[in-house]
Amino acid sequence: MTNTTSPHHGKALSLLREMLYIRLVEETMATRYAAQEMRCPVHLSIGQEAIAVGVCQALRQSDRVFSTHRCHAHYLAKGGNLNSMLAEIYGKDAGCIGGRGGSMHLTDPEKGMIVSVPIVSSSIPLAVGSALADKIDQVDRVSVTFFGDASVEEGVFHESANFASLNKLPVLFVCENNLYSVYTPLRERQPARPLTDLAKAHGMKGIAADGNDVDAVLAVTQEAAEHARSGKGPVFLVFDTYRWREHCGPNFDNDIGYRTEAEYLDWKRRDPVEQQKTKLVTAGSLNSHDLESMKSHLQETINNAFEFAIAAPLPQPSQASQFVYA
Amino acid sequence: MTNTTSPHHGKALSLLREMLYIRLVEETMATRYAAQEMRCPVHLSIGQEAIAVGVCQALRQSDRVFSTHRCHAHYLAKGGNLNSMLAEIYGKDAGCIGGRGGSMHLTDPEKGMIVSVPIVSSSIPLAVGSALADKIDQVDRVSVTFFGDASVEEGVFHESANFASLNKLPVLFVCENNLYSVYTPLRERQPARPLTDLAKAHGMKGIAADGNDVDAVLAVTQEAAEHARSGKGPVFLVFDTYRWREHCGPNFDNDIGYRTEAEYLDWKRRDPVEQQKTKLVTAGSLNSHDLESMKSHLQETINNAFEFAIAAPLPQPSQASQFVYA
Amino acid sequence: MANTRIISTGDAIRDGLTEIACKDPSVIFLAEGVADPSSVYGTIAGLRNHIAPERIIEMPVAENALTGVAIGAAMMGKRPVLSFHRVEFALLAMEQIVNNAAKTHYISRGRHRVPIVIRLVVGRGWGQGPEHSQSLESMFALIPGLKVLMPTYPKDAKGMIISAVEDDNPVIVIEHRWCHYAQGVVPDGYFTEPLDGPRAIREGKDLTIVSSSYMTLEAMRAAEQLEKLGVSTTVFDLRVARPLILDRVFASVMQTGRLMTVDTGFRKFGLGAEIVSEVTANCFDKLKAAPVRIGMPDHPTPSSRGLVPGIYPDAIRIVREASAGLGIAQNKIEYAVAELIAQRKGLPIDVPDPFFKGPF
Amino acid sequence: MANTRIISTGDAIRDGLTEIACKDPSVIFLAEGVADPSSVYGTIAGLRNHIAPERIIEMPVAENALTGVAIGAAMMGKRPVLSFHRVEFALLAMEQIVNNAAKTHYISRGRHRVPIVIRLVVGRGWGQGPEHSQSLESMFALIPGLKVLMPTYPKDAKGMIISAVEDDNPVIVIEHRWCHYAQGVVPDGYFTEPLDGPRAIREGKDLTIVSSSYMTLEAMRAAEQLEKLGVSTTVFDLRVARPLILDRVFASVMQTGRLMTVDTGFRKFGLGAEIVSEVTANCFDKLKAAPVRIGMPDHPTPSSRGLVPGIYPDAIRIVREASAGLGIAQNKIEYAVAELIAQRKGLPIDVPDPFFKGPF
Ligand SMILES: Cc1ncc(C[n+]2csc(CCOP(=O)(O)OP(=O)(O)O)c2C)c(N)n1
Ligand SMILES: Cc1ncc(C[n+]2csc(CCOP(=O)(O)OP(=O)(O)O)c2C)c(N)n1
Ligand SMILES: [Mg+2]
Ligand SMILES: [Mg+2]
Repeated sequence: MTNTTSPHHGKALSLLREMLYIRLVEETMATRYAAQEMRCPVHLSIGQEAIAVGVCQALRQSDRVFSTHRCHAHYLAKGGNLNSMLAEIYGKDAGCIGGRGGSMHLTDPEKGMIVSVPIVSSSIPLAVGSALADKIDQVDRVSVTFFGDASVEEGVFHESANFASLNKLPVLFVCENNLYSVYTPLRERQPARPLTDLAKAHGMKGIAADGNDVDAVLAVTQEAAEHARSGKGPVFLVFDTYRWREHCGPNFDNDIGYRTEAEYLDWKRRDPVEQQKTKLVTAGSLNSHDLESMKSHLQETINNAFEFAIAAPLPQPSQASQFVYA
Repeated sequence: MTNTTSPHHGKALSLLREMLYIRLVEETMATRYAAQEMRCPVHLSIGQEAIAVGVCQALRQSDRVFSTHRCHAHYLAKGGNLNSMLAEIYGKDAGCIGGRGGSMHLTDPEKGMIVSVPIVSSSIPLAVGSALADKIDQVDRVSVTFFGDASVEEGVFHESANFASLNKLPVLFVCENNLYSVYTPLRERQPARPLTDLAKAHGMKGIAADGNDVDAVLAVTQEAAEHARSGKGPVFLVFDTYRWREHCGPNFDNDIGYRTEAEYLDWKRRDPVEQQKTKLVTAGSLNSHDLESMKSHLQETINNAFEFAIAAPLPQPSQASQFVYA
Repeated sequence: MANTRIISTGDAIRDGLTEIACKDPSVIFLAEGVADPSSVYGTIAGLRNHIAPERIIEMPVAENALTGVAIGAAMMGKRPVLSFHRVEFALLAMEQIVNNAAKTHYISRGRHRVPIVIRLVVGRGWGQGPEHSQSLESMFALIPGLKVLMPTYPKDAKGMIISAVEDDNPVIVIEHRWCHYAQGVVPDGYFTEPLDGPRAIREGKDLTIVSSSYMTLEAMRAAEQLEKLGVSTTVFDLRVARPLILDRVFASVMQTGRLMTVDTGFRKFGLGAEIVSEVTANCFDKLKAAPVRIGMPDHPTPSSRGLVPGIYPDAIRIVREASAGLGIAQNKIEYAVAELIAQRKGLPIDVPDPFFKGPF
Repeated sequence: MANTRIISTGDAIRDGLTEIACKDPSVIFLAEGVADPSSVYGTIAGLRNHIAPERIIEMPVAENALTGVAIGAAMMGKRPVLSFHRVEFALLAMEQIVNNAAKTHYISRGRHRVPIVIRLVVGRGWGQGPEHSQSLESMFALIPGLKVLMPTYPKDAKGMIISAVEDDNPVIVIEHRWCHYAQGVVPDGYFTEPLDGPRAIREGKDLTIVSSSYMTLEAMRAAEQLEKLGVSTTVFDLRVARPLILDRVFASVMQTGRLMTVDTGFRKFGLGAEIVSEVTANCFDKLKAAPVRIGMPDHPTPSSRGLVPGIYPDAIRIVREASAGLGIAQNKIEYAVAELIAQRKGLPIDVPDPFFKGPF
């Protein structure tokens, strides 16, 4: 991300900055989406930032991340280039994949953001395959697959988990449980039982933690990454959290009836960004002036990136037939 | 099966007779397979009979069974017609489906043997769909899906289990754990953990029992069927057992190296048929003369069925294009 | 006669499904978000006001098993309607579709039936990208035992969806998202349309076009312009890709001597390949020129509006390719093209056309 | 020049895989029973004697995930060879194949490559029945980004499988079980065959046949008899169904004016449909008759030997259909057919033919 970090800043501050950064990027997207220039579906992570940030901060740059339709936060947290991301979403040639995929396909291989796949659970086995390659080559890298609570309903999750566990592959299965699949609550899709029981079924270590507490996410991911890296096998991480806005698109949708304003407000009170802010302020390591300057710094970078993306040229139609075969 | 049962025979005796019947049918098949008249793959259940018999004896005729490539025992235990089965395997017009499927597709809908599907795990969701139909219609029927230990590796098993559990459907998931998938032992395909943990992952009742003890199988299936029938949801049953002969075909194959003769002999000592025999003899409810007469009765029926199948005419090629569309 | 209203194909499908659901209590519905505020683009909205809630079943994100569940229920007497938001999601369920749905009637020597309807929606526009835009009808049309429908117009769609549910076979219904917006006059109440193959929706003597789904709308626009160029065109709306019954197409090509097929899916190995081969086999002596196929190019469909021009076949392409072999003056062709461009009123490439409106 | 031996196509594939495995340490193998006593009909037997055991990976019965695992490993630099015992099992993996394998190179704008080989075996004979006998090559040929190979002869199969592993794209290799038995002269050691499309394996001037996989063996038998009837036939072994490069076929049909396609899969929507359409488009003026397609009939394949006569295309059918349009006396045709029947020496219909032997 932005290179404003000076060495004396603590981990806690950098966690806050990362989350704030992602928050501001997506809120700016939400504001600008109505201009109809980002002409692709967008799945925002607002409210869920602690998971992307906590997990990625526990990783090395050489570790690999595999994501889903809801990939903005993972991309940014793993160090993905913001200009390339926004240009991609604006359908521009300068996009990370030249406008071929749009918002659901963000990729920055150099930063270890290997691929995002918008078919539910489809990228899970890819992460396992990456880990298999590393295990064969005896590289001590960790491969991380992010997915939502609905993804564990797909058989391919189980098939992947079984294989990863059997072969003790260095994979972290990171389940962001935001309680919904589109408009359908978890209780209408899965029987009641702890999600970590899924790990047990596959003989795998499973850990649940508060997905809105970035410190908690960081801590358990460090433990899990250490476990996986040292050859003890994969870990299944469950983080409860909440998506603030609509499943796909920039708006709030608590009015349409599938969930309540009260539920939303309850989760909003546990805003991962605010919580981290409060922690830092209480500890005396952040004052409101620093915070404002951090914010405006970030917002400036972000605004510049939007201007870049908007000004960037569209790709040429002739490019559409390239790269079908290697 | 054969109608030689007189009312004073006890359940224990009828369990023995059923197992013996299946054993003798398949041993006769094994003997006759070399004649190259049964021109289709055959997957014998010799050594595993207690599960088919114990489960089916706990069911009503109106309950429904869904099976796999290894379906002979299920078909017979559910009351499927022997003549139709053998004619099917001999590829004859009188076969239960006129020679269209062969040994891996046995069907006798009137007896509740709904379908056998040779794609691993493919019939599991069909049983769940049957149970869904019954739940909608408020019929107190149980649908049973038999499958092997490898089937739980397929994602569709998990997807089916999740849905059945969520909707508390009256399904029995019956896992016949014979420790192998073709030549591959369980430990090379799945991590070590109790198979019943798979049930927990889906918030489902799970029970394990000795798959070579027909009384045990019967008892837990009765409990499970009662549970499912009364609307409490599906049950996952795990029965450990052992296939005596090769995966596909009539021969023994302990010499080819994927498993040991010692392992086989160990399981053979726990022959489900012999165990039941011993129980009855010890209890004084069976003597060797009755046993011999039971055997020869059964063998006679079986021989007649083979003669029927061998003598029956092949179907006409013109039939091959029928029943593509209803 | 029944009252009629002008509604969209999407609403017509919803009305059709509601009619048959009310008529036949064995009809059940399964979908992700089956009763949510969107209800599969509104195409299964409001069912709760008509039928018992047990018949409206939420499906976890588990396409393979839920297809199998629907097949199992169908074998046992239900008539499940399964709706997927995208064709792509059905790729997870191919084993159930190709084996259990398509073959159970056959293998069981007619003892079982699988009266299931599987609705698959083709995405287009607004940057759907390579994995939310595929139109894979020839994958399903390949499989004996399946029926494959591609409804286009509202009235036909309503009647066809009712017929699909009443059909005792597994029926794949491929609905193009942009057809959902097409408007037309639709009778109220219950009625069926036969699943009997291509229907001529315009008659002409110089050229036969067989187009399917959304491409029929483009073909009809093209036919109007071609008329002005002196080319009188028969347009068949394919409607049914399997079983593929082409007798009427043969009869037409016997007269026109010219065939063009226009697919929503890939040109290569698309529906057009089978149609062209059959027409060539049956009308060889009457063919004045080699049949022409139009379809999606041989690569995935990218997301950016900068990349898609030229990818999706449209009326302009149809006019150009159709007039190529007929010796029409280039300036006339350009005039027709200009008119087609004008009809779009400067609308971006990635949203449905305004010509969708108006009764058919 | 390298030494040669007469071996079967199955053994040639094993030898090819062993060669490339020894040469390139990034090659890894995944299969159900990858190192069991059978090792996918012996086609990957004995690898343990050549390469490290970590590169030979047992796969649980979980085709979808394991395909994805192989794709992920391929993206990260491995060259996985995934073997399925039947084409049908890949139906469970269609989502991974159609999306992640076929499109990742494209979507990533060339940043990722997916050099994976997926081997699928077509079953036939001994009552395989409807779900162990499907030859679904056109399902894969439909998808841009995939390559689809159908090797027939031992030498070609060895060279092609090596080329497939070395190719940087996802390659589907459809192997017919009966081709595994075909014998021929094969050079020892490492060599490659280009993946460049149909190859003429017999030249003639009256008729062009394009056949694939096992059907090429039947086509060659037919061509011999046709020669005796005065019909000189070019036979192309298709070899590569995608990318489908037909220039050589066009050139041949330009001379012969007649085309016949013979598929191992379904006739309807089969490879033949695309080939016929393209040939018609490119050779229209030279065609003397409508191209003829032969393939499996439009229904599932039953198990019983009583039901299959007439279902599988064979040399007899090819001779009959080829001579139909050529005014050959019926008694001559019957003589050729009788000779073909005699060649089978009364062998049952459900086991491979004796003509498999002999160097090609
Ligand atoms: C195989 C498949 N089925 C359905 C969809 C449609 N879909 C897109 S996102 C989504 C919800 C996924 O929910 P979850 O995994 O919890 O992720 P979240 O959106 O909550 O982050 C669904 C059903 C899809 N993309 N892929
Ligand atoms: C989807 C699929 N993959 C692979 C196969 C090949 N196959 C047939 S039986 C079998 C073994 C299944 O093992 P298990 O479920 O334990 O049943 P068992 O044969 O031991 O009774 C396999 C892998 C298949 N039929 N279907
Ligand atoms: Mg969610
Ligand atoms: Mg087993």
